[in-house]
Amino acid sequence: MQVTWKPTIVAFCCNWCSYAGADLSGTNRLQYPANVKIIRIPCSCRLNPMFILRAFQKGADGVILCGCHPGDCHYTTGNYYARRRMTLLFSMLDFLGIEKGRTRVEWVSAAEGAKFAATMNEFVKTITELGENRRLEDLRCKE
Amino acid sequence: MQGVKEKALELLASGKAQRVLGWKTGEFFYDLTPGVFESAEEVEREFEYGVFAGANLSKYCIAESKKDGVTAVFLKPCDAYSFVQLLKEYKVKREKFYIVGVQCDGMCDMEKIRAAGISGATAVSEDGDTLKISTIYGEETMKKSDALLLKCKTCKSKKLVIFDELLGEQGEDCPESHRFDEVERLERLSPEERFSFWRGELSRCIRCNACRNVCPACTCETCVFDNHNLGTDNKAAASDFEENFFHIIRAFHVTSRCTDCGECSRVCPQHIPLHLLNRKFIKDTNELYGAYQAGADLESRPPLMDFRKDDCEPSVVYERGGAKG
Amino acid sequence: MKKLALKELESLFAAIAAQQTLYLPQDDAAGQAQFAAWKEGAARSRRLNTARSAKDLFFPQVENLAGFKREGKSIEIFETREDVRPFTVFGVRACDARSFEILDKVFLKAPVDTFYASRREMGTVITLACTKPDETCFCRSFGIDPANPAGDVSCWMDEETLYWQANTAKGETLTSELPMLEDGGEEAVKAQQEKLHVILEKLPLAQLDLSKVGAGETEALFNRPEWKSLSESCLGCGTCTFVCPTCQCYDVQEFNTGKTVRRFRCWDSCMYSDFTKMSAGQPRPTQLERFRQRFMHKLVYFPDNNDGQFGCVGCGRCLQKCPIHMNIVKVIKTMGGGDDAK
Amino acid sequence: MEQNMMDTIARISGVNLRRCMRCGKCTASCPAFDEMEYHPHQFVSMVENGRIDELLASQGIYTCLSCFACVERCPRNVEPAKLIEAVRLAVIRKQGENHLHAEQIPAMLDDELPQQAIVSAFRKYKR
Amino acid sequence: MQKIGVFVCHCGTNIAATVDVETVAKTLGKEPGVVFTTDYPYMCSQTGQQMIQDKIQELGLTGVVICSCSPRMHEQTFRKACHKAGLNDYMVEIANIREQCSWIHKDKQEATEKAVILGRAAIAKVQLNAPLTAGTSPVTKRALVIGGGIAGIQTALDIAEAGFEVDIVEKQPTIGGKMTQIDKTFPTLDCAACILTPKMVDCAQNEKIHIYAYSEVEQVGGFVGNFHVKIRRKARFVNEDVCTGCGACTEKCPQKKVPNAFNLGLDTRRAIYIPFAQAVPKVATIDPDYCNMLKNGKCGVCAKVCTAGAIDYKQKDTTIEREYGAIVAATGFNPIDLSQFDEFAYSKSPDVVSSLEFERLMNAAGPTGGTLLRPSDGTHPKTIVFVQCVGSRCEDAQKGKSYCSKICCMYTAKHAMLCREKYPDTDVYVFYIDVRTPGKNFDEFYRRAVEEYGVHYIKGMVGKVVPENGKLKVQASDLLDNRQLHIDADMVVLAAAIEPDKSARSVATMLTASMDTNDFFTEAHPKLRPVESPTAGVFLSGTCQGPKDIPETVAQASAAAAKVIGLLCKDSLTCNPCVAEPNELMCNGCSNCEKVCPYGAITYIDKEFRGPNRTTLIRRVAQVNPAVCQGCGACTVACMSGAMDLKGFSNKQIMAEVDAICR
Repeated sequence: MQVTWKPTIVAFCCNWCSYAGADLSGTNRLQYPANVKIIRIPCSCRLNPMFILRAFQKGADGVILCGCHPGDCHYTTGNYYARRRMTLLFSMLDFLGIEKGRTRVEWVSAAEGAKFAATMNEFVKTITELGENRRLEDLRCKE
Repeated sequence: MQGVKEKALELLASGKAQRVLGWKTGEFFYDLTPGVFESAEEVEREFEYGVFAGANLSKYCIAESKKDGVTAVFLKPCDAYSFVQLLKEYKVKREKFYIVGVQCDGMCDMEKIRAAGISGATAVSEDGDTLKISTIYGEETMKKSDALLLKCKTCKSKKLVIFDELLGEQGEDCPESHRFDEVERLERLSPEERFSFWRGELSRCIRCNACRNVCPACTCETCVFDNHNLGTDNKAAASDFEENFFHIIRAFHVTSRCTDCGECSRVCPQHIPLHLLNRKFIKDTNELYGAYQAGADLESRPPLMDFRKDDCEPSVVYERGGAKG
Repeated sequence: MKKLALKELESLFAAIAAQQTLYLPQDDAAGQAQFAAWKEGAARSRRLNTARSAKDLFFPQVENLAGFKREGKSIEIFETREDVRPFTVFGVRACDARSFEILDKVFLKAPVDTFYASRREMGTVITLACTKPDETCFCRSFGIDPANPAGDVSCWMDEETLYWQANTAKGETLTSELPMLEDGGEEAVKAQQEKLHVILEKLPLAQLDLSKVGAGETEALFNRPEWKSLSESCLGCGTCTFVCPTCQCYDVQEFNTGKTVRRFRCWDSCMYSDFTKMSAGQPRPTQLERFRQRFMHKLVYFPDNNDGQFGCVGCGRCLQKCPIHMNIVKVIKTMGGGDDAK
Repeated sequence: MEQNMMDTIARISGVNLRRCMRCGKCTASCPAFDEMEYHPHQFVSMVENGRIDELLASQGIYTCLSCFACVERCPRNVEPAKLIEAVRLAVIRKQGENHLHAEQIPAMLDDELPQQAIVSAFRKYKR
Repeated sequence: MQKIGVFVCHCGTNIAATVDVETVAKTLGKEPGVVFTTDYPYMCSQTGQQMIQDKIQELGLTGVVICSCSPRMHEQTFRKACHKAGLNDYMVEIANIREQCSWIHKDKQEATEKAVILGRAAIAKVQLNAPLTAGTSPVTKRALVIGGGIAGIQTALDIAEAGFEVDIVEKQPTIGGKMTQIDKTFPTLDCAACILTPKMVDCAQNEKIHIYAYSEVEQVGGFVGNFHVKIRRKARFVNEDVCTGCGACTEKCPQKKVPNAFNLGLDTRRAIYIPFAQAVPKVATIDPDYCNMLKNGKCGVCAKVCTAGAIDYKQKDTTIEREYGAIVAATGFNPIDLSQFDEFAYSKSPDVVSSLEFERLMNAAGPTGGTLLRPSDGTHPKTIVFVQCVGSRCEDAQKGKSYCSKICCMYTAKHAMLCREKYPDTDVYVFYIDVRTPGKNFDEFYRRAVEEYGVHYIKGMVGKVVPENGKLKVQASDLLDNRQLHIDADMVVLAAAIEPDKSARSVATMLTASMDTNDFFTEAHPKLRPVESPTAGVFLSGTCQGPKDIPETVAQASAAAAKVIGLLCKDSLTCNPCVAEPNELMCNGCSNCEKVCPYGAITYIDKEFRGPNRTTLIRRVAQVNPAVCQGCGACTVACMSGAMDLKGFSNKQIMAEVDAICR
């Protein structure tokens, strides 16, 4: 592995809590690595497992979903569904031998700017240690 | 099983059903094809039931449900679960079917017989638990248990969950099926071992879509993998797409809807144990959200369309014991 | 004719593999035979035939055609063709050997498919005569003699010896590079052929009545009501197509890697609901039309355009692999005059 | 040691001490109140607070009739009687001898009587 | 292909200091579809907005990407600006390069690269954007209040005050609810009837309010702004419009042995009755279970004495249908059934009463005319024991409820205080687990009971109550004193837990409003939207949402009314255009989306489609009501085939963003 390699990380953030939490960490100038790119979705339950696999296929090294804390969902129940879906998906990825920790779910409220930054720092560290995503990539995208 | 053909004739004669969905005799003793019979004559000529009637007829009920009149259908226990699941998702109409439940002792797989080195088979007879197979090269024998379809070896239930009439005895769930043993064995491996196992298996995939098309839970009008407008289509068996995307999503999409009928593995021309992916989801669902059997009833909420406020967090996957690494 | 003691077979393979890639049937993890590159110590499969046909080596499931790269507002097209190096396939059965004849008629006719052509040019086919055909074999019905397979080199094998007969210049060249081959073996081969012909008599499907199908039968067959009941059980999967040694339809698709776009072709199946889908919709809207297309193509349209040659070689793969056991034999028998099946 | 004992008692009894909300209904229901130096609710809090030795030394544990009134009445399903029985068992385990002799259990067992009451009674009168 | 303009904002130096905005603009200019890029110090300024508008018109831009601060900040600003220039609001995408880029990174090169990628993702998304128009749906300017207790009454009065028509549906013959049965109210001790009955009369006299008493909601259809409701009016056998409420019939009816439900069965009434003197509507009702005329056709006394001719033995239930813009659930509560609590001898002794029964025994209009007498022998009780938390905070689901019923501490203090005040010679004991008195003047009230009135508050519980020789032997614990108490009481009063009315569940089902495990209605947000149900247009008032005392109930009732008024003030509702939309051709009718929709926005219909070969076929397909859908997207993932998609956040758009980021 090259020393200069930096992982590509996709963070899906729900519009109401986590995206606002990410904004707050910006407002507070809390640093986290630039490899994290955020995609705004209305609710964590909008995250289709296909989006995660698509990200890995196209070369992402880690995918994280952030949503409102359970019980605080703007749509009352969205994150509960997301939680089940992600649990099962992650378990399947684990079953297929994908490294533990490439995927993650974290509940971040709009007030938790610090938690957002800390989570991202930690996640980037984990993924950097895991190295490049080789098990879920599409070889065609490695040019 | 005695009486299946007679029942078909009787139902047509009595007018209880306008047609019968069953199995048609083939060129050999093992190549039964699901088929629709509209007259007694056809039944007399072509209807056949036996240990090679492994095909699950419930998916054909979707098409039959659109026809006028009543279709009589023969359902084995695992097929009946699929039927109820289809009913639950409004894919079939109950009043369109006269369901004859057929008890089943396990169905045989010609591929297993071939794998045992038996070729040129022309006839078979059952002698207790031994299969006597006549071939053009002479007589061969094989234990029936060795010739069973993969799904029948770990039969989950002999209970017919839906029927209008029963041929044979009502059966029970088989709690000792050990159907999760293989999943557990894989779970105990290291991620590297699991990865190489699945790479080995899934890389054989030729994307013929038989697993998807045979699946009674795959009832989409257009599959996401055929949907060009969505941008998720992919026809090719190319560059890890099957390993990294197709089979994961295929299994995910039937999660909490899959009745574990085992058709996916039965039809795979490359003998990939696809049912293990479905079973992994079933096992996880049972363990994390309480026991659930798709197709067991019409009322219960599928676990993926349900939640509890105190459900485990996704990180449980990484914290659970058992698996190394 | 040449021969070689079977215990020397390994050295023969090694000699071929020293110069080019050698593919031969080997058992995969599920116990099925597949063509795979030979490596030292690799065991030859004992199965009658491979699960996937030898077609795959000449017409792979996926093949890159071209690439596109966009830079600002301009687009560059670049070559993605891989170099085809000489290779040899050992253990091709008579049925698969015939399939090349059929594929050649499609791909080598002008405009020539240069991807296929280069593989045909670089590939040497070593066939192997059958000794123990399966009940699903019906190559005989198409005039194929499994005891006398075509190919650049034909081989026979008994318990102790491999017999080798070069048929083409390519085969002769290869033979000349293999000094371990000795002369002789004609009689043993003849005996084996006779033995096989006796077995062939016993095969249930060896003598299919093809009189009702073939060139010129379109009108007679196209509107037959039996298509409905035959196609009713078809799942619309592509298993038969993908294991078939003669199916040659493909789709051209593009894949956006993010940096470039790859144009590739991949096998397609006329059984699929989106086969040849056009802006106006699906020309064969139900499975009946799609099912009919596959068999009419093999049994009528192809003979129509190719001097009566059928598009089927009777390898029996579809008989073994179809999830619901619907197959070309059942179609032929149904169309060939009703109830003689049983 | 203390912690160990607490855990043992909690485990034997199967009682979740934290459920107790100190309502005292167990003690209010107790027919043996006057005979006991520690009362059911105190058992719960003493075990929880680790005052095991005092309990083990107490005669009160044998005064409990195992009538299960406290178990029946407890609104939080804490089941003090089971806890008391666990304390008794702990005493026995500590002494390293079991006062029960199987052959002494006569045939006069009554179906209505809780099993635990019989067993504890024998243990008590054997002393 | 869209014609996209990219506008990169410096935000003074907020962005420009760490992101090389010129490079970003230049690099993004190479993206497909981008026809114009620029950067500017303050995009959100008047000049900046003007520039965007000019470019839209000058170049005919079909999409705009603004690389600036968070969309939470200025998305609306830019949408409005583009709107003015004729571009659809939803053809604007924001790349957040301030909060999520320049502010969190120090390395200029890294930050610039990231800004380019974020911009690229926004461009990829806008490529697939389609103009969206917010739909509108009309609002029926009429509200329905289900339940005519103090919550329903207050809500109805407030809504009517704002000038909207309100209907109250009450299943009892009169409105008023539980509060009519209460004697005095804490902590002020004013008479419940004195403050409630004027409100009931206001309701009756308010021409905007229509009371459907003795009626039940039978069916609810429609959605926010447009509910269709069927109301069943049960037969009273008395013509409501004719009856004057004179009460002659209730005096002459020969059937005298009917348990009086209003007094909780502590006395009897006639088969034809008016629940209480101030009932609204004040009309008689015949109880068909007891009326001889209705049961066996013999009697007819009431019809004879009724000078108005209001009696109609042949009356049948009728159903009326009404349209509403909003619905308020105010279904209230009931004390739990105490028959499970044998230890307190509730079913054995008439002198063991529930607190609500005690209210009736203290009430001047009650069975004893306001003198506290023992139900068994009519003597004055000298020793009274109050037991708190009977069935509250109880883990045993068979017997009680795991929650705190909230009101018992205060009303028990009130009862104890009133006893001591009226009858200073009585001994009053209150057994408590905890005394919970949060509320204005609440703790002071409780302390007054102890300090001024000498009520004995004992920390502990009653273990058992045994009726013996006309006394009630109470055995209880005093935990602070470590004593067991044995009290010979004359009366025992049980503070029963309260539970939602049994009818609430069927109402919730009809309204597609969700409930918790205790059958209390769930609020849309536990903190921020406490009076709304997650179902749009359905509001919650009073104890149907959770245990509450009267002041809290009234406060919530007014809050619910305010929400209703806010809704009914609108002529039409603007829908969120980013809602789910099914592709009917792909929908397979499985109902999985319906199952996960928290708003009940998805329904299924059988629809005719063109099949292959000129056939038609009927397929079951999903329909989304855009007025109800809130756009969470839960359904889009439950939908296997991808037939259900979310406008503005479509599968394709999100995947395009993913692709753009990962490339």
